[in-house]
Amino acid sequence: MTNKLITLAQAVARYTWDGMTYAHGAAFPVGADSVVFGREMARQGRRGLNLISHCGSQQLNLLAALGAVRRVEVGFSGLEVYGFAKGLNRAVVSGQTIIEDYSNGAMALRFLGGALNWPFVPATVCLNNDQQWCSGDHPDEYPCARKIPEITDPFSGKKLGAFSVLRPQVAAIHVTMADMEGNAIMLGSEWSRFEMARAAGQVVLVAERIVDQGCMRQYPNLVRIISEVVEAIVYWPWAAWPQSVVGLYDSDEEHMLLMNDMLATAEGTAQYLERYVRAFQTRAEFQALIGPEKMDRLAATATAFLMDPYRRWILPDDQIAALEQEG
Amino acid sequence: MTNKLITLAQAVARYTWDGMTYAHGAAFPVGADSVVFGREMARQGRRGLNLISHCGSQQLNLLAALGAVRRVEVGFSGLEVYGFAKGLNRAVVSGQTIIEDYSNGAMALRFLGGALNWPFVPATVCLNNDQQWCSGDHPDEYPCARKIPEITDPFSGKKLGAFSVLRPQVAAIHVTMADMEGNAIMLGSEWSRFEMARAAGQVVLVAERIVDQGCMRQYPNLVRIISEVVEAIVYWPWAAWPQSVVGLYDSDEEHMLLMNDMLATAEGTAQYLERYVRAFQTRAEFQALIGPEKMDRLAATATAFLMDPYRRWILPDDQIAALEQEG
Amino acid sequence: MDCTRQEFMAIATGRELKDGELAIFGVGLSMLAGYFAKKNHAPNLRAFTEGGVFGSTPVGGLPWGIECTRLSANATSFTGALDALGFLVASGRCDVAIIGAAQIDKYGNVNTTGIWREPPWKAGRYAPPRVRLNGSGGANDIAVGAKRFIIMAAHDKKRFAERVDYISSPGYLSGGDARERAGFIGGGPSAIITTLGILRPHPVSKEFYLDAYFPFSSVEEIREHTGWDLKVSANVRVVPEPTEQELANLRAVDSTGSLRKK
Amino acid sequence: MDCTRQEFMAIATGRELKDGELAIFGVGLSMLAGYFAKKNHAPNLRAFTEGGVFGSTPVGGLPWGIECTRLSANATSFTGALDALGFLVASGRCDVAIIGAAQIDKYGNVNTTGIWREPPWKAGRYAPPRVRLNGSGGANDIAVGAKRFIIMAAHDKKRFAERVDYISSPGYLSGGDARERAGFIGGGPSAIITTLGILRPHPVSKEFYLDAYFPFSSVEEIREHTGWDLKVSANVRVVPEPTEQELANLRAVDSTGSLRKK
Repeated sequence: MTNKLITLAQAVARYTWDGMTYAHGAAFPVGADSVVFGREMARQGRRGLNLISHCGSQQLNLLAALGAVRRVEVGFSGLEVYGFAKGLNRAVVSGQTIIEDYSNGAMALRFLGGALNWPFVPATVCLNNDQQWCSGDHPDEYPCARKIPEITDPFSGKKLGAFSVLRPQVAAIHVTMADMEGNAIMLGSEWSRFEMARAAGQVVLVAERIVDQGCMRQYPNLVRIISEVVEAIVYWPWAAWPQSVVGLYDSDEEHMLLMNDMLATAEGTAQYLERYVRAFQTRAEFQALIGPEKMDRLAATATAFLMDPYRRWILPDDQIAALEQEG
Repeated sequence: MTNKLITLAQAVARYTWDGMTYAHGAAFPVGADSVVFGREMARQGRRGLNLISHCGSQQLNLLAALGAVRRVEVGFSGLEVYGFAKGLNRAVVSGQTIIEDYSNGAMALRFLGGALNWPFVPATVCLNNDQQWCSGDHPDEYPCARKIPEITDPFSGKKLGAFSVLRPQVAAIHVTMADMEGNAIMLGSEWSRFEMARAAGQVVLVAERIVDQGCMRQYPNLVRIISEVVEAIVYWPWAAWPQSVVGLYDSDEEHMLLMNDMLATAEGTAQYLERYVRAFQTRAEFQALIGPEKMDRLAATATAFLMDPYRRWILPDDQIAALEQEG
Repeated sequence: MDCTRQEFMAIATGRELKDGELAIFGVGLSMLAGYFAKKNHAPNLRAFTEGGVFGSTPVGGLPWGIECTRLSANATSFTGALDALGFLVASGRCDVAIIGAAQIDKYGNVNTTGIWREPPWKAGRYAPPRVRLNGSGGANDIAVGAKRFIIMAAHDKKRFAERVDYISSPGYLSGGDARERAGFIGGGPSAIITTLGILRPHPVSKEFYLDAYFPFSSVEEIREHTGWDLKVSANVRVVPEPTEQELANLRAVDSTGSLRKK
Repeated sequence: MDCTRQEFMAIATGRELKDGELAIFGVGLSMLAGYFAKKNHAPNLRAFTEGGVFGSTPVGGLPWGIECTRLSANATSFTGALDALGFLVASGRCDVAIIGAAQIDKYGNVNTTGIWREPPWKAGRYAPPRVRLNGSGGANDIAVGAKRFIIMAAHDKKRFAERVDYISSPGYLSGGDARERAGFIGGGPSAIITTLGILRPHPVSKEFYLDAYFPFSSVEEIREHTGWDLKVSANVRVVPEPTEQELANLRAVDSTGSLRKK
């Protein structure tokens, strides 16, 4: 069995670069996104990124606040009950980050089209309104005819639109559990991670738990991301923090607000970088930032029972650390 | 909680009619198809059916052998290691049944398009060959330009094709387990049942087991068919017989061959109708046709362990019978 | 009755939903309004969110997101965005939906994307906004596809504009048959429920008029807080107060009291 | 060596697969050839079938179907047709595939649909066939999308035709750059492995020529059993006999001995 476990720092060094097209995001703006991967990209100083954020999350918020995002395609860009994404919005309003708006459904369909390698996806939404007419890439054309061009149904002669498809160079996908080959289980809404995993050129998993492959063989219908499309796996509990992960931990309200407030200014962002990005390298250092008391509280999620069937296959940290050394 | 359990005879009486467009099929030509539903359609004498068979199976074979199929759209129409579907092929060769050929991938995409209510689906397969050029609906046009017409990608100007979408009036979908509301779990390849369940106007489930809803709440990520789109549920163990169901029983080689051989002629088909369709009305009568010794043997499948996590939620037959009375 | 304006709005919104309907709820308050309806008078409402969370009722208060842990503790199914927004909503299958709005115009067009000094339709150019909002999220899919949808918004003059800066989610576009000509499969907004009252679209012109006002408000107050010359129904009525049971059911869903604040 | 022609063919086919490749196998014998390769020399072959069965090895003998219980006893993932045939194959992502053929022509076009008295291309009309076969199944998706694919067929004159009655799964169409002009993303058939030998396409004309023959066959026998004037490589060679280990590994996969029959 191929062992694809590598460290977070290795994964970011190997699979990200300045100016790349990078996809991330998961079930909801405050949910199971690979946030820690974005922290490491920030630590390694990636710039000029083209993000495909589905949806927006603190990862997008952080990278945009740092001025590292040249362009982002997104459906929902905010943080839901935690308000607008202040770091992102600062970058958008200043013109530093180009934002290309679609609906959430359109983003899902565009991943589907990328996964199928279609040249375009039929569009029945985002039409006849400003998502069609306004293009961040072509701001001087209004209404823009190039972003979602018109096509004709060859059967009925009716008009509809066409979306361009999404084929990110790399996607960092958060999963609840993975085996060391890269077969992965997501609990909770899979959002568009199934399609994203097939649309991306390369997939890096960010896994909260590493399990023995016996788990996958008992529950193969749960394995929606397959080792066949996975390049590398990063083991990182609390990877979505301060966001939440179904079955594992709730959203950290305090840090959600603190982080968003700090990212609202350049000074705050610099401080955030010091305190919550440069301040850790290991999983233990990262967890110390969250704090054991808070971890206990957040882990007491009402969804914890969803993990019960799988606990017996979870590998211990020392075994995973040994596998990382190999990988 | 809504109880959607009804009897097989009720389901066929209520949800099928002469001349309808009816979809069925599952993971593989000898797999988890709702075969017993087709037997009951045969018993109730449905005629002039427009089938969407994905893939072909003994259900298609039987209905076509009876002369009940006006037209069928299909990818793979055979029975794999059991050979060609002799009943279907007899109907096709005689011109009684129009067959419209696509690839298996195309059928999946056309269900996807139907589920999305798109007017067409982009086609990159089934092009420049006889699946595009030959249309059962327009036999005098060769090469046919209407079946998979040409369209142009508005971004690159390149040519590709367009598939019509599939929106069957009713689909009878085989599932491993369902709760009484219609939330359902399929073990093994879901093939296109996920998309089919959303493309169909009405969905009737044919379930091997009825489980308490607690099962779905423990494993919500396995529930790929949702009660929201289900009209009715038929409880029928061995519903796919003589085909197989992952986790429950293997393919019945002897009956697969016997059935196919009998369907090869009109006389054999009439005999088959007597012996294996009209000969049962209840689940017990049906199981008597298979026989307890054979049932034991087939149920000793190497995949049986896949059912282990769910056994505790399986409802007993008497409780289900009571629910059927209500439904 | 001791009930906040937000609670009144949520209850008035919930009353628009009927038992047995297939319904999708957007972010924040609209979710509370929707799940209130399911708890109160529509037990067979087939409710879901845009991440494909089915069969659930929020626990522990206002969900943090459209499919967060508070919504995921008692689901019967988790699928994904393609299923929820594509197969069930954009397809035209969904009966009813609830969405929010940052800015809204007299034809029920919704802006949740940004506020401009000079909006794109006026400038003929898409410059960065003065204030960036959240984007449409799934609301555009809902506005296009749902058989009908209900818009919830705090009622003030800045929000209720003659014309929105940016149409994120279409209502009736320029009114009349403009939506029909656009070919959208869904029927459009059936009501705007505000913190002051209820607006509904004229059957022909599709301009929203005042249909009813909350007991603590008035026609005058509402007209004053609306950015266009709001027409008033000849039969304008007072919205019935929430019953005790309605309020109890709402508060059972909103267990952290997010609607009781302010 | 005590080995049937079918076994020889399966081993010769399996040898075409390399370790680490992403590979999809069609129905019947091609699956045995593919899983033989994984067992024998390509342990990291990432093999799947068109129903989205990943990570498995058949148990109990020749699978009854492309994803039956014999294939499903030890899978790491089950998805579906859209994933396997759409996302992984038609997209151009899959490295290699194996398919079967009922009829095949000199440009590697495959017919698995039907046999006509007068085929459609000749009649200018699509009449019912004289013999209905199985349809293309997933083989068309594979033939269009896989980077390369291998065709397995019993070698006889009726099957190896100048022109197939019906193209179910395209090879090089009319040869030369015809396939390229059709815009298919996959590279086309890289070999035809028969019960007598191995045919490969000419790099420019794309016409299949005889590259190698099995020890028990000969150039003459193969030309005689081919329905077109088969060209022969100047370096035509004999295919090495299966080793004992190869045969043992094949028989471990084909545990019911379906390839040993006849």
